[in-house]
Amino acid sequence: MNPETLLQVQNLSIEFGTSSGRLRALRGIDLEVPKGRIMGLVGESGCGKSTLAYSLSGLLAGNGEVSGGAILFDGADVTKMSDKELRDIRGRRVSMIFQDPMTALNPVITIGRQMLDIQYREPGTNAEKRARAARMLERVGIPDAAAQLGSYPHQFSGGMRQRVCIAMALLTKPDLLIADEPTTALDATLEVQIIELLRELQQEMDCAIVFVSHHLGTVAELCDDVTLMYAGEVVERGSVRDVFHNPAHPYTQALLECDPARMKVATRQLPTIPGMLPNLVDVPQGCIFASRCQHVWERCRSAHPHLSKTATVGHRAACHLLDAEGRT
Amino acid sequence: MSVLLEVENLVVRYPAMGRVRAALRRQEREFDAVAGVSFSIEAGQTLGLVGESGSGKSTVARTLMGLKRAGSGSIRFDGRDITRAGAQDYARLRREIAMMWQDPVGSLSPRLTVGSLVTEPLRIHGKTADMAAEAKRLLEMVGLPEHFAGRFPHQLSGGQARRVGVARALALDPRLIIADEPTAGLDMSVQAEVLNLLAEMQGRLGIAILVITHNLNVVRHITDRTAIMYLGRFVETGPTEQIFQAPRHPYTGALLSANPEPDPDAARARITLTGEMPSPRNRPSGCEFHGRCLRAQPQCSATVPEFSSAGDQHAFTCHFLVRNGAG
Amino acid sequence: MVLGPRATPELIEQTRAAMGLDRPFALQMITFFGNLLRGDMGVDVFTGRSVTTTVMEALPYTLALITASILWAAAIGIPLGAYSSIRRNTWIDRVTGILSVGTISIPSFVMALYSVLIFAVWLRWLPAIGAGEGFGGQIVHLILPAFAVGVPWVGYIARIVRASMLEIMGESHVRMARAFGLTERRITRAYVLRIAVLPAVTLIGAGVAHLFSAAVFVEVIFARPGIGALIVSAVNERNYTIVLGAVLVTTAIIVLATLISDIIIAWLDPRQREGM
Amino acid sequence: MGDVATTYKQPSALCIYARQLAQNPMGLMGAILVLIIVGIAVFGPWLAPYDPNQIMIGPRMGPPSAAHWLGTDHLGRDLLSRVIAGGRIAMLVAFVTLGAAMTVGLALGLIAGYGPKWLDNILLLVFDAIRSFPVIVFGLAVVTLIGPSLYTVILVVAITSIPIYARIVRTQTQTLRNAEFILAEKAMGAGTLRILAVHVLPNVLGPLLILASMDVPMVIATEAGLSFLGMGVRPPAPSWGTILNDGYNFIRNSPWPVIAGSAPIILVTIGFTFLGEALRDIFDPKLRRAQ
Repeated sequence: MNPETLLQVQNLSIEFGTSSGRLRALRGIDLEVPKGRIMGLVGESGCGKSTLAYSLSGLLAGNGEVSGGAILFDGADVTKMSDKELRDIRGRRVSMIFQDPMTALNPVITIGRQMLDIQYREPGTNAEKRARAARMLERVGIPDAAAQLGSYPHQFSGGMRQRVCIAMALLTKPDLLIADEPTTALDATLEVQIIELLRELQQEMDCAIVFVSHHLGTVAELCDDVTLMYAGEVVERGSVRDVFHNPAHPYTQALLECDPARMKVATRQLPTIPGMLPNLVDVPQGCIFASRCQHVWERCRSAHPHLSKTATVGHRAACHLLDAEGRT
Repeated sequence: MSVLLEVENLVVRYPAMGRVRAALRRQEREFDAVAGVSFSIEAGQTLGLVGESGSGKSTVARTLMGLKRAGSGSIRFDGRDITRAGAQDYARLRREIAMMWQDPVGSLSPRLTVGSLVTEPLRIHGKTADMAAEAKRLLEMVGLPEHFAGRFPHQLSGGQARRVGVARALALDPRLIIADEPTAGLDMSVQAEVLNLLAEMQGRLGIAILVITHNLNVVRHITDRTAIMYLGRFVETGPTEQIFQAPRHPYTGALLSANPEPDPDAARARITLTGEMPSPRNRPSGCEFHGRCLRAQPQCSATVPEFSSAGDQHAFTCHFLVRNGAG
Repeated sequence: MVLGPRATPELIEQTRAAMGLDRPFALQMITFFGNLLRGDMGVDVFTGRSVTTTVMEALPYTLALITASILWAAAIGIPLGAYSSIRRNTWIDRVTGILSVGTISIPSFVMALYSVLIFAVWLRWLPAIGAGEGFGGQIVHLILPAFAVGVPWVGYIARIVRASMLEIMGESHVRMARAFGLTERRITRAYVLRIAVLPAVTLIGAGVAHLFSAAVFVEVIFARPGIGALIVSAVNERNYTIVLGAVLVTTAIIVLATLISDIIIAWLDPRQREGM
Repeated sequence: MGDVATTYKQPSALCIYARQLAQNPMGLMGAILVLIIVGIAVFGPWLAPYDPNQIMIGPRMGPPSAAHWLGTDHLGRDLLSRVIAGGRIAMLVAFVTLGAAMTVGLALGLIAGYGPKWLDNILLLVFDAIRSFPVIVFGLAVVTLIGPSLYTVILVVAITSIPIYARIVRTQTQTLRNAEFILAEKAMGAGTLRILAVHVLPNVLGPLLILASMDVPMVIATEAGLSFLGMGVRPPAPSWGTILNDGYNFIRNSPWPVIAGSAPIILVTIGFTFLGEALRDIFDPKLRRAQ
């Protein structure tokens, strides 16, 4: 493994037990996050991006189960860790920010107490820890931070709460920050502020970020690398520039075309992706995108494509069209 | 073309606290959620109303539908003043104005089938028709297969439920559709489908549409004119294309830059506004945007800006003639 | 009437005057509520004692019974509910579930009758009659009645605590606490239980009325003095003043209990403090 | 839309619910118990071996025997026959009072939840005042005024139950009132009556019926309780409460009358509670917290 690699997911599969059978939410996920880089995890609802994000710190829902593969965090497999080992990395080396800041903080405990609690393994007196918490709050832009330690979450607005969550997540200077759609619940003008803040703090602390989002524009703006997911599989990954300039997978191409922000001229007929997500209990054979793909050919229906190299280094896509033999 | 809907100086108030508390604190009991907006829609035209949460945009919709009383100002539909219309007038009006609600699934009565849902307006207004045939016709119009008539709302995806909402809105051949966040909660590819459907209906049936949204991208391709709302007032109105090409108000500029195109090399000039939208219960002095504006001058906190014209029905409220929103 | 069929007209007249019944009805009511404000609920015509004294003598017995019942029920119900929510779907959770559903709606008088039958008649472990002499005696005499009143509440409390624990465990702030590596023990005790007991406090506050109902039966069955026993004997004797006085005191206690539960909730939940 | 073809045939809803009930052991047990108890109450006169008030020649306070399955009471009456006759009274009280309380509660709850705010405030105050008062103490107060009888019991239980249903209907109605689909109906011009009947009622009725089924034991307990105190059904008419009262006076002589009087109460309680719980889980898992 490359010493610069912080997180490596190898052939990861996750299943959920549901009343209609085992839902194969993630299948054969491969990805890599180098130290100090920001990776965007992008896809539409139901693609499994949040499941993947939660599994990175071992936080799967009760009915979820890793059915294969490994998540190597700094060389250690997260999927095989005991509860104690998981706790040791959570909040110290891996932190999370959640989608809805309104519910992410405990409503009956003061901000200060919650920030003190997460430092329970750190050295120092309570007074030092409180001071550290106050400094961090100030850093994320909470006015009058020291006094706000005694406030309860409901006394803050949504944008301020998300700032508090970011302060908590970065308080212990983690190596990896997992941000699950941290701006989706916020208004556009507040989203910009949060993105800006994340970028500044990332540069200051030099941590890696896995940034989950469905918003292509935000990912293009913030991230270095991007991984695109569709129906539980990685369809394309690479640097943001390569992927967004030269999308190799038909799904990525279609998704980029759908984004109204990309269109310079007003049109009455926006491009769409016809069809529906496949059933993940009874996963179809062949390429997962075959039923909605414009370039589908016979091999797509029978053989499952692997992540193939493109013309650029580090840019890969799971499409038969990229396969040298297939292109004849 | 004739003016279909004309709103003048509309004010809508909400109670902020109980009567007793207001008396004790000697404060105003009510605040203006909508503080004097004027606009008009011509027959077959589309208007976009854009603002963030708390801007009062949904309150405008509810007032137009008669679900909320106007505090002052006037609303005229097809030449008739409906500001204080009684139940009788509204019964007639509701055949001509249809509404699409924000929550695609939640706005459908959970125990009715899709077939009954789309024909519900016919039943409410006592139309006698072959309901099954009507359901089939309406579903076909929005591109849903006939057998969907037997399904219940919870068996639909967001996009399908949205289509049912459109079908229901079309049931009585309305002249105006008010669409509140028509793309909320939908994925990008589905959003485009819904917008295409709305554009098609407007083009084919000549229905006027008022689109209410927080996302400027939504209005760009389907509206003729756009109004930007901040704190219950319009800060900029004009032809949609002009607003996109040459935004005049700094807030419009910030909103435009908040939907960046997915290109890492495109100009990263996102305008970062400081702070959050103030509460309409406690309005700032002067230009109400001055606390967050990057170009604010001493004058801004003192004087209320009037509407300045930028030609061709393009108007904005800023003391400065901003050439480009990005400054 | 109160005096029975053999009362002479003069006697009736005298009694009516003493009770103030010869005055107009509106005046009677005004006098009654006026006196009530001063803590005077009139005179018991049977014994000639002040109603306030009679009711206030009975009240401590009932309060002791209700407090003891709810305290032991909460002391067992809250940990039981919390434990079975953590050990969800294990045998202990299932047993707790069945027992709480089973005991919740068994009427208190059935529970009381069986406690008498088993512990006093068959096993002869505990006394079943009266309130006991001296502190120790009173405690011993309180055990069976408090058991009978409290048993359904163990089930009530355990159930509601379990349900709200499970709901809160699924909330996003708990996931966040886990994501920060807090121990499960700390999460359940400091982060979850504190919110999960809120509905239980509301339940108990609103349930004081039910506790009074249960106390009526238990006091009759165990021949304990108390408000409940007082009301039943007063109803049998058609002693309206006592019934009215006891009912008023009961109402006051219930209002007080609601107030106390509101204060406890405000203390536990900062979101509730705002509105107060 | 019966004439519109569906792509696949779905099993009927009732069928699914029945199967779910059968898979829930506690629910199944409850359903069987309820069926047996209701059956006995309905066919009581044909099932009872003796006249419930007939005094037997033979032992008083006798233990169970071949002739008297549950034994005899202090007057030598057959306890089984009295328990069966008491069951008829209990079921009668339960169905009459719950029917009345539900109807009135539904109407008041809809008014409070959908009507003007001031009316809601007044009704809520009345509901809460009644609800916060001990049922038995209220019952005793009513008995002092109008005297003990079966009708007093029905009146007391109905009055004290109405606020429970009214409040639940009110809360549900109020949530629905602000739901988008109701606003949508209003915007389409639907009248208040249509909204209440077509859109609110079907969403309120289910939880109400389930709660009512869980309240049957409460009603029966109140009837038995008042009768136990001598304030309900008048002797010699048999009620489970009067059987218990008779038995309590002689509890040191024989446990059988107490056991005979309480066993049906316990069985009814368990039956209806388990059934109600299971129904609630099947129809509306969200309701679990409302209680």
